[in-house]
Amino acid sequence: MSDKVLEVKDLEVDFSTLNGTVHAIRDVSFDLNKGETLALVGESGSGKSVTVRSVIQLYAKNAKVTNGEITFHGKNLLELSPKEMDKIRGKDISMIFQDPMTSLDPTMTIGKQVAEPLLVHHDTSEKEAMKRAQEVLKLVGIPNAKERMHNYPHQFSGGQRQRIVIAMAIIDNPEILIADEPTTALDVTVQAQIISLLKDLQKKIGTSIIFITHDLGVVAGIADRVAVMYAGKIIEYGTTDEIYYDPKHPYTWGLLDSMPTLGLEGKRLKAIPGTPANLIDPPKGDAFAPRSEYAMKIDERLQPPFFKVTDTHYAATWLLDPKAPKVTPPASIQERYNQYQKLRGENDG
Amino acid sequence: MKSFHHRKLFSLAILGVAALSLAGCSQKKYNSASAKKTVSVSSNASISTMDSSLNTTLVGAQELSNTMEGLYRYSGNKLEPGVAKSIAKPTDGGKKYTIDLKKTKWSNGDPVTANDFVYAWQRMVDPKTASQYSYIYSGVKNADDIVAGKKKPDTLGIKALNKYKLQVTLEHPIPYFDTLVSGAQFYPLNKKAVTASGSNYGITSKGMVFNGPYKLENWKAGDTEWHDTKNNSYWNAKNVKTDQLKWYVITDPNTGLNLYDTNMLDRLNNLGGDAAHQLSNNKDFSTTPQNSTYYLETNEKKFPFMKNKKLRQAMALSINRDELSNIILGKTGIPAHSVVPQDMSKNPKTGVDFTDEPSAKADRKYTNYDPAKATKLWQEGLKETGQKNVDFTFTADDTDTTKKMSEYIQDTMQKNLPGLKITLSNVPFKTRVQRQSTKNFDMIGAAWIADYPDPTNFLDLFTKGNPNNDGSWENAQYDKYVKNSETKDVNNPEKRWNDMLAAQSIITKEQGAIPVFQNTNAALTKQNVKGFEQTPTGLYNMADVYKK
Amino acid sequence: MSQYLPPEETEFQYVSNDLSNIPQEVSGASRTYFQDVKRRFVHNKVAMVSFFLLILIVLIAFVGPFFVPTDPNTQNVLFANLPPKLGNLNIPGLNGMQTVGGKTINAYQAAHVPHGTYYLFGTDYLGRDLFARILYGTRLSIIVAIVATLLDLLIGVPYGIISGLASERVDTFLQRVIEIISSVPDLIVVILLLIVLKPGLTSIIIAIAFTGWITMARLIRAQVFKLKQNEYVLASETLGESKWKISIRHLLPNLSSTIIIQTMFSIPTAIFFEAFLSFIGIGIPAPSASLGTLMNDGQKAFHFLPYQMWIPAIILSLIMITTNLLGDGMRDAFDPQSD
Amino acid sequence: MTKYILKRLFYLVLTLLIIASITFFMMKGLPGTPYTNQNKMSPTQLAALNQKYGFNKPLFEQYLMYMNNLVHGDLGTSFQFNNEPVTQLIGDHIGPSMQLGLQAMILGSLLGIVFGSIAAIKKNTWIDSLTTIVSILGLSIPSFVLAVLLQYYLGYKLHWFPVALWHGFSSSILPTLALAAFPLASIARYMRTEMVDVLNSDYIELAKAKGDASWQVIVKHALRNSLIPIITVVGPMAVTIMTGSMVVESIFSIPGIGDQFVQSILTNDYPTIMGLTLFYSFLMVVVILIVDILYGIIDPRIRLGKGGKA
Repeated sequence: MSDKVLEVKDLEVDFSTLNGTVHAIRDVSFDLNKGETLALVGESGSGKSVTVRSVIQLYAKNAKVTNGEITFHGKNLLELSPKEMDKIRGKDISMIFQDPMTSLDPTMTIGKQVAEPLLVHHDTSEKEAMKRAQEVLKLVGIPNAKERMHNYPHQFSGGQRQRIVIAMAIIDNPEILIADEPTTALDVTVQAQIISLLKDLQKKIGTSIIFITHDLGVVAGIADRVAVMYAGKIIEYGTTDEIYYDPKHPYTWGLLDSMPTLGLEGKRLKAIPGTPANLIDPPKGDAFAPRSEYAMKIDERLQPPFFKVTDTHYAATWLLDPKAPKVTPPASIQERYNQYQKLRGENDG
Repeated sequence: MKSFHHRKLFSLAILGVAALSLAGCSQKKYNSASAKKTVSVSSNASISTMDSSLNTTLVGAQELSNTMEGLYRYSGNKLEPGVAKSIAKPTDGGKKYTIDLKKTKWSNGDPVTANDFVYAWQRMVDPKTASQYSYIYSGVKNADDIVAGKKKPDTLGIKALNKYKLQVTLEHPIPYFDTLVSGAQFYPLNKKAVTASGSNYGITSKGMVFNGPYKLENWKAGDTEWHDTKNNSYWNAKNVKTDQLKWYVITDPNTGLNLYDTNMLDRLNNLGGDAAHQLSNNKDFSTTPQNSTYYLETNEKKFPFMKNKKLRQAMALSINRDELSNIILGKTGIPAHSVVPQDMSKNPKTGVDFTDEPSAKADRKYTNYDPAKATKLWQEGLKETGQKNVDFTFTADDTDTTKKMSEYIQDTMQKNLPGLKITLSNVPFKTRVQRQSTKNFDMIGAAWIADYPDPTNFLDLFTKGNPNNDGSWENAQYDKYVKNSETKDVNNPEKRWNDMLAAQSIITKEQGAIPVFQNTNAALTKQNVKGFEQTPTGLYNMADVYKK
Repeated sequence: MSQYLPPEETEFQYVSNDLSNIPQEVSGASRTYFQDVKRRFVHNKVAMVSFFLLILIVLIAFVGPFFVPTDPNTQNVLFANLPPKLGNLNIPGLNGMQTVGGKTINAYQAAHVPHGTYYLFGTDYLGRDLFARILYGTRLSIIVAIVATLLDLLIGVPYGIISGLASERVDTFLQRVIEIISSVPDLIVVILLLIVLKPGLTSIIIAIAFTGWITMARLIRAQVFKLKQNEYVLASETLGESKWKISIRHLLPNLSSTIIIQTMFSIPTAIFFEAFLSFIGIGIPAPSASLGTLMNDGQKAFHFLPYQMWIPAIILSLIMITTNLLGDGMRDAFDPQSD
Repeated sequence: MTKYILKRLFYLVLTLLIIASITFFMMKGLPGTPYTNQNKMSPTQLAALNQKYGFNKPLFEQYLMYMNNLVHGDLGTSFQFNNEPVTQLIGDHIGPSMQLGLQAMILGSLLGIVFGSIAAIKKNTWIDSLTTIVSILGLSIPSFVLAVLLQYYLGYKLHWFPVALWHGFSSSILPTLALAAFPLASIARYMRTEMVDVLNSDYIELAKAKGDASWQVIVKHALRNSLIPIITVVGPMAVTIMTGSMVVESIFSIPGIGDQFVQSILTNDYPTIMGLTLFYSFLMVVVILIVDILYGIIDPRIRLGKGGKA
């Protein structure tokens, strides 16, 4: 675990809006290892997008990083000049957006768009860049890449467009690929194709991926580790299995309960009651407490620290405090755990 | 390729800026007025046609006078022989003129012959030509009948006795015949040129030939700039000291002043009241009275109660002509107390001006501002006619000066004549004239510019049945005097004078038409430019204009 | 943070939240759409300044005449073309001095204006008080603009709704009509109408409205098309409500932002048109004044009496600027994405 | 494509015929004839004139005649200028108006695009506010006022440019500036809105994520995408500018078609009024058609129409 490509420490980001300052990211820290896929999971508005956009410093003009460090290759990205940052974007760290329908320039052929990072970052000739673009397009599974390079985005389907965006993101073999809900806008079947494409590519080029989603179901297929965010904070992180089968935070429980899971069909899906916390005036204590049936008095006054579950699994909830009463997770979560144990047993055996 | 797009944009922008700055440097060469022997003059309209038979505008008449020549030509107030050898005296009791012509040439080298006059005159009265000015030939033998289609054009009272001798026969003596034939409608025409151009004659200078002091070149109808070049085949070319006249149509008064001040113009005509007022102390400033009268008429056909003379008198008394002329018109107008303008005709014996004769002076009490009397007469008139409230639409031209004047009249009449409400309708000249001639108006502001400098030219307008008697005012006595002056007493200057004075007195007392002001041309002329003298018909003899 | 107290044992007990009843909305977001619009608008400094400036202009133009005793049409020819003067204060440009024929004179003395008579904006060629005329002129211009804009609404909104809701054939026909009218440049249409109609205030308003409603109709139609896809309209339709009921109950409220914004932009256009027409001499008939006629009069004397054009031009520009900025502000308030 | 253009051409002709018919009957409903001295002319003369202008025929026949001539490109003869065909009148005067219109449009568009782009890029800064104020000023000061001011201050006072008249390119500068204010202002505003939209779009963000420097993002992606919708505005605006030039032409004594239009109104020259109305409409519909076709060529989404799923 020494191969850290990216380290985010104590990140805090504010947005100034008409209604006041929104504390969108409150003290977020995580790291990303070489070749691994880290999933950031949470409801919309939980701060996952802002977090990764802070990494490549592409956020709205009213956003401001008030604290923290983002270390990439020993450099704090937050201290780089815009020019230095331009050199990293698209080359070392690249990004895939949520909606492939809108993330391609409608007036430029896709070949040119895919080749652009090469032209921007290297002295590659246009011809060479186009050749490479063609290869990458083939790699991401665009049929007839040679001809279709000269087509415009609107001539492709949504799934194909996302492949093109991915081609663009990987053409310069980035160390980190940030995928911001890359499958949300796609059909379920296409989703699976894109996920497996990403996995394939990761194997081929060894890039690390930060994968953002609100859909824990997608995570299972791709992520090595998962960080769950709520109200601008990471509230639980661990390996995918740990989060899936032995979650500790009531919010994670809620998330898991609100998602259809294979093997657990027939259970009623439960929505998490209430709405996300108001981040203009964030609660003093545990932001999730007002929506939690496990809320305790302490939650109103103090933010919970991370409690260690295993070496890789931490959760920020007072429920893990030794002083807390013994908690019984909801039956569905219990069942997950049991299922997991069973699976593990089978695997061991 | 990828950056081509923006590079092109930027270079275009740079080009644009460069062009702008370049142009800024090169503007000095357009100071045309500074060129020697070139005189630049403003015009308030473009020329509609150069066909002397069809022209109806003053601008057209001016340009025709610049480029053509009739039997005689006015130089200032003096009538001088043009194509004619001398000013011919009539015979046969004033009904026959035999005129000898100089041997002059058209600009294409053709001689100007008596036949060119015969052709032009016959063409003018030929109904097929449909000249709107053919009525001016009335009095020339058979003219009226030819115009009406009852006789053939070749029966007109004009004959070429030989190549250079012309004979004109009239139906009755015309005392102002000499002035009349100096006008554009009586200019000769080169038949060859006219027929060659067909219906295009007069709408472009191409194909036209000229016998006047200047030639018009490269002109098309509607042009807002035209140049007159000295015509070297003009018989009197040696006395034309200007090589080129440049005419510019300037409709915006400010632009005119700016151009004059930046020496683009040597002469700026038709200054408005405001400008004239401000410039009255300027050494370049001059005003020239025009033989014209601006007067008001009320439609007695539509409103029979306006036959009541008290009402008309009240209207006349409600206008402060001095205030109007001096301030609003900025002295571009002179107060008019009679329909006949001042400084136009002199008593044949004493030389006293027509408007300064004792009777005329005495009659000024009918036009001197007297609000109290106006109110009184108005109320009496209303009572007599049983009217209470009178609503009039006042139709007048939409030029700046007339607009201002009509606003003033509206205000002063409404103020002084209780019960009168005036709505303004300022319309284009053509519309005004049409409303006037179709008698489609309540109250109208009309102007008459002399065709020839004779009181009858004005007095005639208000006789019964005259097509120009827009208000339909009538007075048998008046008609009699006017008629006498034109028939019985036509050859007796003194009697004729008295007839006209008597008529004038009647219409003034009755205010059959309410005179308001006499127009003057307020102009700026550069100190080194000389010779701008107005002729009795409101034109300038540009052959006299030169630059020192 | 300084008062950090470690958690105590007693704090570790459940508070038993009643989760069945917690609101599904964040407290901050519970404002209505229009309250939000208002909030955004009030926060827009430029728009607010414009708003108050415009209110001020309108107030002065409409209430001012009650306090200014001078009649705008009273002529005092002897006092014609006096320059602006404010009391006996010797403020350059407001001291009644004037340069005539190269000499600077006290125009008020020269015209024998009695002491105590001042014309803040000077007088015109008929000695009319320009301040009064500009007051009345501004009022007239605003009235023309507002009435013309109301006509725009009256024609444009129903036209747009009908076109949007009616069958494709009707829509095509209505669109062809619009296409034909908009094939003739606006200015030409207005001028043609003014040639045909009897000149006067009504004609001007009609002429201006004649081209103005088209933009409104187009926008409304486009908006209706968008709204038609919305579920609540579809739902009402399946419930068998008539198209008219639908349009009144559902569409109009949703069209209000489009209507308000477009209205804000129609007013300056109308003011501008009136000024243009009056400037070329086919506008408001004399002696009534509008900003256009005042500028036209002033322009002719600009060489000597520049204030006669400057003042109405500045006022016109002020109205134009404030209405435009206000329109911008409203659009931003209604449609926050564009900001 | 050909089918589309043919269909559009058909509607274009139809539109013009309808406009021609409407203006014909409108003008015929007006009082007034080409003759000023009607009451002084003999019936024979009037008959001759009526025959020349075709007034002796029944209205409907006159209408058919007018339409027939129209189809053959004949707009009749002017009342104001005897015998002058209206087409020739337009031909003689179109030059200066076209030149002014184009120059004003080019200058206005270029500056408008630059201003609008800068405003969008520097959104919510003082530069944005400044360009907003400048563009609203451009929309707020009528061209005729601007013309008077430019002429007086830059021409008369400073002698930088000719005061008026039509003597070569330098004469066109002041009127061009006066006319350019409006397109500059409105294009700047359109451009700002478009550019703000485009800059907020995902593909711009993606371009940034690719490492494009901000100027590259603007030049390569934002400018082109914002310019495409502007094209639809520019065409009709050019025609509007030409019609708006009528007062500017009078002020600068320019022998253009706008000045001619004002003159024909002032002289009740109905054939010229009708002719010019048709001419302006013709320009308008043709420009709109060209813009639509151009739009289809420039915007790949429309050009390749069928393949698109968007």
